[in-house]
Amino acid sequence: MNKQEQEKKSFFFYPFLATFIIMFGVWVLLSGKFDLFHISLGLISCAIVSYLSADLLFPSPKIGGLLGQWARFVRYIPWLMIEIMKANLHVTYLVFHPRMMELIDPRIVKFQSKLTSDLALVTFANSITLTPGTITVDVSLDGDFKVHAIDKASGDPLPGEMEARISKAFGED
Amino acid sequence: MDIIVCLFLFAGLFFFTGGAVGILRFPDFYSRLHPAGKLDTLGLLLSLIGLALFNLHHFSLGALLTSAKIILIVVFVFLASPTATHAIVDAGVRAGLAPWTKGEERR
Amino acid sequence: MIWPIDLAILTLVVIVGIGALMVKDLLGAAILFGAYSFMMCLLWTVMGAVDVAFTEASVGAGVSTVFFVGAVFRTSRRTKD
Amino acid sequence: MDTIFMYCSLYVAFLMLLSLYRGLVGPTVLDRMICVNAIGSKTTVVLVLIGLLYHRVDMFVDIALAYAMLNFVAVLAASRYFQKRKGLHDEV
Amino acid sequence: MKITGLIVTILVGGLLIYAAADFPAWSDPNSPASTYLSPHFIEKTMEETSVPNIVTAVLADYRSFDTMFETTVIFSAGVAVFILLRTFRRKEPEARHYRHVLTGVTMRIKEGKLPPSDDFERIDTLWTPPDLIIKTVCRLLIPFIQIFGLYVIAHGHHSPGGGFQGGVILGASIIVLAISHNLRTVVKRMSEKLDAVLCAVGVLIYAGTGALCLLLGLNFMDYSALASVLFVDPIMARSHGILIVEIGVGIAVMCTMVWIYSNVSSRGRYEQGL
Amino acid sequence: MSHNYPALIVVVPLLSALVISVAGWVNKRLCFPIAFAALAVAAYSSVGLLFRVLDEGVIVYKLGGWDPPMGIAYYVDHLNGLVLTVVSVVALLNLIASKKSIEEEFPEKTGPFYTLYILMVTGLLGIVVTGDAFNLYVLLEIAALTGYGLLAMGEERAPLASLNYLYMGTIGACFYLLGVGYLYIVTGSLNMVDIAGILPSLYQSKAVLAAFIICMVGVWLKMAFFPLHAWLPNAYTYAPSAASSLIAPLVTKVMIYVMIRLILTVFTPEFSFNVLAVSDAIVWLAVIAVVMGAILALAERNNLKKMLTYIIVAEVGYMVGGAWLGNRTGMTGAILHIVNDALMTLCVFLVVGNIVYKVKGAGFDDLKGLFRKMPFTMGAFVVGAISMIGVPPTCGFFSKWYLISGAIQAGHYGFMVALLFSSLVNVVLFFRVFEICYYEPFSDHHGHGHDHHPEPMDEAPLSMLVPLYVVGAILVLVGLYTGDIVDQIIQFAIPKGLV
Amino acid sequence: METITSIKPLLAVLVSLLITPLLISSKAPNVRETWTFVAAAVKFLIVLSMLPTVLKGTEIVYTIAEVVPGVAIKFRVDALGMLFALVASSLWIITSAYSIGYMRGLKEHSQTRYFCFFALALSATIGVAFSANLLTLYLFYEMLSFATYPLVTHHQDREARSSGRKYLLYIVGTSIGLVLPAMLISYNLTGTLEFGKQGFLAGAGASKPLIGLLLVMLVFGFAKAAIMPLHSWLPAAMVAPTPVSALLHAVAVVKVGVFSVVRVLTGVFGTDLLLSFNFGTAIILVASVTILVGSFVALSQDGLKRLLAFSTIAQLSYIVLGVGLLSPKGMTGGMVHIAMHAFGKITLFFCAGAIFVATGKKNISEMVGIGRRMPVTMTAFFIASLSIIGMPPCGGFISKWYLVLGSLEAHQMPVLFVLLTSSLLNAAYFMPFVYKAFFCVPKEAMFENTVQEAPPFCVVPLVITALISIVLLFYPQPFLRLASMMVQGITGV
Amino acid sequence: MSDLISIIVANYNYWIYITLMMIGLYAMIAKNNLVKKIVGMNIFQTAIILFYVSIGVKKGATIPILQHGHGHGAHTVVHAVDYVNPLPHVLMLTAIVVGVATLGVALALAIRVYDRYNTLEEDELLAQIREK
Repeated sequence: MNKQEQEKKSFFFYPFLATFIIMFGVWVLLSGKFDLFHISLGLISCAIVSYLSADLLFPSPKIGGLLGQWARFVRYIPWLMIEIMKANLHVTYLVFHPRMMELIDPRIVKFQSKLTSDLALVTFANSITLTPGTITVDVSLDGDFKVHAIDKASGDPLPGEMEARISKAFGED
Repeated sequence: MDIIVCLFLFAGLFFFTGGAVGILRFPDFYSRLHPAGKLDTLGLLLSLIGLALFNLHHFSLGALLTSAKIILIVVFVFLASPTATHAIVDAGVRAGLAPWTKGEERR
Repeated sequence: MIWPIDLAILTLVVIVGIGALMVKDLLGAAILFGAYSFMMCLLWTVMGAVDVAFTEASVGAGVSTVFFVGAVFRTSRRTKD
Repeated sequence: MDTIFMYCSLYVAFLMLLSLYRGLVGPTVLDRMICVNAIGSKTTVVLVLIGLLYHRVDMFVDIALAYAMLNFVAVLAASRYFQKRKGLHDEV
Repeated sequence: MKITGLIVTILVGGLLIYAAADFPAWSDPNSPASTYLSPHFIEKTMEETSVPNIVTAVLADYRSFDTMFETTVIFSAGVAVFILLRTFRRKEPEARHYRHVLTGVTMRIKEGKLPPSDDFERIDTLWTPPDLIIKTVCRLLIPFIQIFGLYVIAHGHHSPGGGFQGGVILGASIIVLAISHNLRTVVKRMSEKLDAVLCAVGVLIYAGTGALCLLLGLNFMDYSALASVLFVDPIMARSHGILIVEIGVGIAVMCTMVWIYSNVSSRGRYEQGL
Repeated sequence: MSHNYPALIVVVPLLSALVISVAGWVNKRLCFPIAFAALAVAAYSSVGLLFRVLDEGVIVYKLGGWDPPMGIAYYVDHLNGLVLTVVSVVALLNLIASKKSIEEEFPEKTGPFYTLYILMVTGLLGIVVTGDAFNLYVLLEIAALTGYGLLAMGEERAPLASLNYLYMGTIGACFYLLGVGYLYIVTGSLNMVDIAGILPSLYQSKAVLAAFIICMVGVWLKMAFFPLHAWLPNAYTYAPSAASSLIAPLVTKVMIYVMIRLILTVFTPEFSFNVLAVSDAIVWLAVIAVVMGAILALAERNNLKKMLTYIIVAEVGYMVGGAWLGNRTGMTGAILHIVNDALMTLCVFLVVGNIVYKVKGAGFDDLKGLFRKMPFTMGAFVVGAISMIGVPPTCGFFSKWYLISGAIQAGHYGFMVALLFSSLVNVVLFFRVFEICYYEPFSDHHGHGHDHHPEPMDEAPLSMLVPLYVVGAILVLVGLYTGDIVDQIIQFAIPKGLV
Repeated sequence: METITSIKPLLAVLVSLLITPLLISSKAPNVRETWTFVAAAVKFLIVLSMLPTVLKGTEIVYTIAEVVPGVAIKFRVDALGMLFALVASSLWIITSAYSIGYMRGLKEHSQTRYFCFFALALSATIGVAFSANLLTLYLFYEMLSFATYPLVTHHQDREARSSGRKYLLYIVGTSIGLVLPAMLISYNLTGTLEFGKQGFLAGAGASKPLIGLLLVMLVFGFAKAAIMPLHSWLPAAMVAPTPVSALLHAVAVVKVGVFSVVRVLTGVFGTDLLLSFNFGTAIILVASVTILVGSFVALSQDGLKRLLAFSTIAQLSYIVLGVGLLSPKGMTGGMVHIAMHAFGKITLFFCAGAIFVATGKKNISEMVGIGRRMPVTMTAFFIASLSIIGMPPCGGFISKWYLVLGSLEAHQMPVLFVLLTSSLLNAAYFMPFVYKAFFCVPKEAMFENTVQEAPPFCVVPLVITALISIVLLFYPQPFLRLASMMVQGITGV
Repeated sequence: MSDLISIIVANYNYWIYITLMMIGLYAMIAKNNLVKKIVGMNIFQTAIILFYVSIGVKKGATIPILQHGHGHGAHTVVHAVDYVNPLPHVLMLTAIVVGVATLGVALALAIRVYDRYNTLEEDELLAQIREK
């Protein structure tokens, strides 16, 4: 307990600042009013949120390298989008196929991912869920994945290219 | 411009339709989650993009921000929807619901 | 006020409402009650009552349902009607 | 354009009705959760559509955003139930 | 009971249908409701309070007294739920469960003994490991939900929303934390005492603003009295007064929602939360 | 400051409730003094207000400085001045009396309990003072919600009873809200006085009729008028004594006030009595209520508190009937009975509180030998009981006097008979209790009982007895000053149009 | 007629009310009883001090509060009230003394309570005597009912409990069920409840059936008067200790009932109204039936106190009968009978009590030969029974005489017959007992040898009252004068 | 007849509100399960909210937030017909809040009842009470 309390007491300046900046960006986006009054309200609000929740957004005080990570992550998104489109078309095909029941063949696929950080694992899991015919059922902290696949074609390629791209995005090669 | 908007919108609605029909047709809870979780998300994405574009018709800073907010919704849903899907499927697993396999009755 | 949408949603509201009361499982009732709140929220928007809709959205989805689930969690899901 | 939006909304409402079938019929609670989740995402779109119909979309996006956020909360809470209480059917 | 219910329902329904035949047509712009009071609100709000969102203006100024009690209703519900459910467990259970934070090892410890090191956290009997995906995503989303809630409170003048909605969203953000992690986490961040005190403080801000107006020599809730304190003209003072009370509402509602949730979901035993 | 009395009456308790809530987390001993001070201020300002009303006539207080139809306004006239005084005084006395029992029953939750208590009083005072139909609804809900909380803190059946109360109370409040909606849809206004000004042209409207019926049914539900009374007995019986002795005297009475306010101010007597022409039927309903209340009380042979709750049901019938007789005397009787019944009920419930505090139960079995054990408490009980029976010079007689007079003037002999019947039943009821308290330990000794060993006296603490005796004295004083109360206050509370 | 305002009537009422806290708080029995005596004496003196004023024809008025428009809680001391108050307050002193003897003699429990409620009952009695209107009368009437309840049920056993119930049922039931509505109806007719010279209902112009209804309600409503169908509470109430029975029958309760009936007949309806509707006959009829039936029933009683109870029922109706004659002489007789009967009957009860204290016997059949053991007591008994029968040398003769005169005056010959029959019956149930007590030899072992006179506190009072009964024949002036003043006020004769 | 039909068609909002209210009321009275009753109670309350909001609706009007009202004391003329009636909205905000507060308390009470009797079914509760 002592240790945790100590941690809590020491003020993490960088996470606070980073949160503050992000929040302020969001505030400007939401607010759309740029007079002094609203901006100052925004500053106060952002300070409050940063104070309350900086440790949620950045659980560890070290935030160096995050910027680069995010930049790479943005590059990952278009690829994901395309994948999602393909996936959805596939599912739509299944849905509207008159003999759908014969096409689908649900199964649980298990595999071990080599990703380590929480964020990467979660991104991977969510990407899996968004992409064709697969839904993440369970992820353990060690990277054990359980995936529900709608048919054989969807389940087979895992972990595949996606994992590679994500590990690249999060710098975990 | 309107045509592009309509295109996006109709595409979105198409996926929505897929989602709805999928929920009805698929045999079990796990497979129903596929259309529900994915098609709806994409449908939302497409249609909201279309609407955001439409909103930019009369261009102004306000309109831009509004469109940005619409996109923000999309971003949010993209984070939240798979999580929700996962939460539901997780609940199913914990509840002890066995997945449907080929050849069984519809449930 | 756009009356066709209004009418459509009103119909949905009634259906969901009856559904929430008919379901023989309290958790299901709680969830459907959430859906009922969504519909209501839409209805207020259609009628131009944005503030009411906002409140209904935040309360109905964010709070009421959670309270219900919490209460069901602490009691029982069983119901005879 | 308004007409198109209106018919779109009506169509989405119809889709909601379709999804609602699962909500009403079941068979399990989880199916109802799926239904609510699906209805939630459709509702978000309808909200924005209505905003466009009123020509005041800047006022409606806030609702839609709040909606998207909180729909998520409801589903999470419901699924949380099963993390703690094992068993699809209640202890009778 | 069913028959009684049916009869009562049909009677009430019949009465209402009978009366509804006399209503002015639906959505008629010339109905009494639309022509008697509301035009004044619609046309004069901007002049008198400088708030474009008429609902906010009417809510927090013209009928601010209602709203004060509305907040009080929420507050009293919070207190009522607390007093009904909260059980202060004076006697510790015989065995407690602890979990090592880093490795996830759980252990059972007899009463009176302490866990071997500080890295252990207390868990309850129904504990399940939190789901990684949900936990992480919620962790990331909560700050955004919170900023949105604050935005809703701050922009109640210009767009839909206001103290109540913002407060609920803020409350929901904390409830999400409780759902995705556990109740203990929430209590650690926001102790019960703080929560309860803030509930009262929120309402106190509202009622205190009104009372301040009274002390400044005008009627209760007449925000124009605040002009001398805020150094603005009376109309702007009304606008700011509305903001102040909205903040009060926000705080009160947020805390009460959390309070009610934590009591309802844990049956008043915070160490055993949902 | 006297200008602000109307606001202070409500705001001071509200603020202090919040402060108590905070103080409860800091130091529990602070709660009682704050609560006491708040209620004392409220009582002081309500008395001050009553005297101002007597001097100046109706006082209008604009909240937020907005003119009435736009903003919310308080209208304080003789009627609410009187009821305000009663409510605040009753609350204050009960607070003092129940301090001990609260601290004993809820050692850990005294702070929240006082908070709810004061909030409840706030709600009730607000209901009485407000002049806005919708504002009334909100305050109604405050009073109701806090009431559910307070009532459910009692014995093990209390939560269920309270939950039933919640269902019924919510239906009642919603009906009231709906009625206000109907009025709003046809008039466009929410201010009571304003509505009354617009209504005459709409007397024939079905919507107004429906509004009236719905409002009345809603209010009746809340006040437990006979066929709708089912929630009341259990809810009050199993409640903690501090809560029941606050709620039992006040809630039903305040709801009667609301009903009278609706009849007199909102719908105007002209509409209520002449246009509608249903008063006869309602008086017959009241007759049934009185008779059934009496019979149910007779049938209750286990629990003193429950018996008293059935008496409340009958008393509600008195007041509804009196108000609906449609003449000045009956209305006077109803208003007077609000005052008297609040005090009488307070008296007997405080007694029950003392008994529960000492004997840990209010079943008939627990009462044995109480005249010996707690002579002072039982002395006050006798005063309360004869007031409930309606024996002069206690106040209960005089309101009954006016009610019966009104019944005779209206030619409604059924109501008269019902009132007399209920008085007789009250005699039976209370003397049955007295018998138990008086005889039971001696019932085995035939003859003179020379050598029994009486139980030692074990009286409730002084802080519980003093308020009780104050109430007892007030019962007699109000009785003796009935003439003044009627001449100076109630007479002006009833509009001239009603004869 | 002159009126003066004075607080004396209120004081007279309050004296015994205010004494109760002192009684409760006093630790030693002697202190307590001293207070009782002080209060009784003060009360008597206050009442006595008003006597000259009243005898001068002046009324004393005091208003406490106007509770209902036109009706106040108000005292007015007129001749009739004075008469009654005089009787009650003087007898309280004697009864107190007797109570001490009786209660201590039997070592009764809860004596403090007993004395308290006794004091309260006396307050109420004086209040009834002095009340100026029907409401005040009703107030004190009810107060009396509730104050005597604990006295009646003093023994707290099952029998006391059931007779207590009966007592309450009759007394309170009738007062709430009949008097209250009648009062309200007449208030609504006239707007006042003030007792008038010729009754306030006279000018209301009400129809005959309505007046008849009110008459029935008011006469039977005061059930303490024990008029026939509503009499059975009285014998039942005999379970009380004897001083209480004495109080019930002689001083307070039943007299209050009769007094109220007299008040109602004269002050509410007025003789003219009753005459004009010819209701007098009806009252006479009811009273006569009560007299005869009561006397007959008394014949068959074995319990001494029950016998006295039925005798009381009969005797009380004399008073009603007298007033019902509606002739000046008859009314005078009736009113004087209040006093005469009081002194006689209280003596009888005292004697019964004394016998019980001394021997523990309650039934006549067990008392054969008791006159030899307790000569003083039985002599007093004999004198008092003469008074009740209406024979000289006792006060009862005067009232009977006036009644006879009244019946002649009113040309009601059957009443004469009733009076004579009843006197015979009275003699028939008293004299055998007296005879047996003095002249028969008791069977063996009927009494223990130690039986003596009762303690002096018991004996002295009954001697005093017996003596007063005799004195009243020769010096009936104050009572007679008060009664005739009252009648004069009413009829103008 | 055509009048009647036009009334029925034109006021459909009111009919639906009555329907919903009847559903809610019936559920509150007739349902056996305490939580179901609470659901019914909420439906009942929302029905009334629907009624109020329906009062506020105006044909051809927009939401009650002024369109050009930035900066205070703006002198643009505002026409009442352009905006829907805001007053019912204000009232209903309050009503929703009251509704959620009532819901909280009701659920807390239901939990207490369940704690004691281990059931939420009314008939079983009554049976248990009667047994004692």
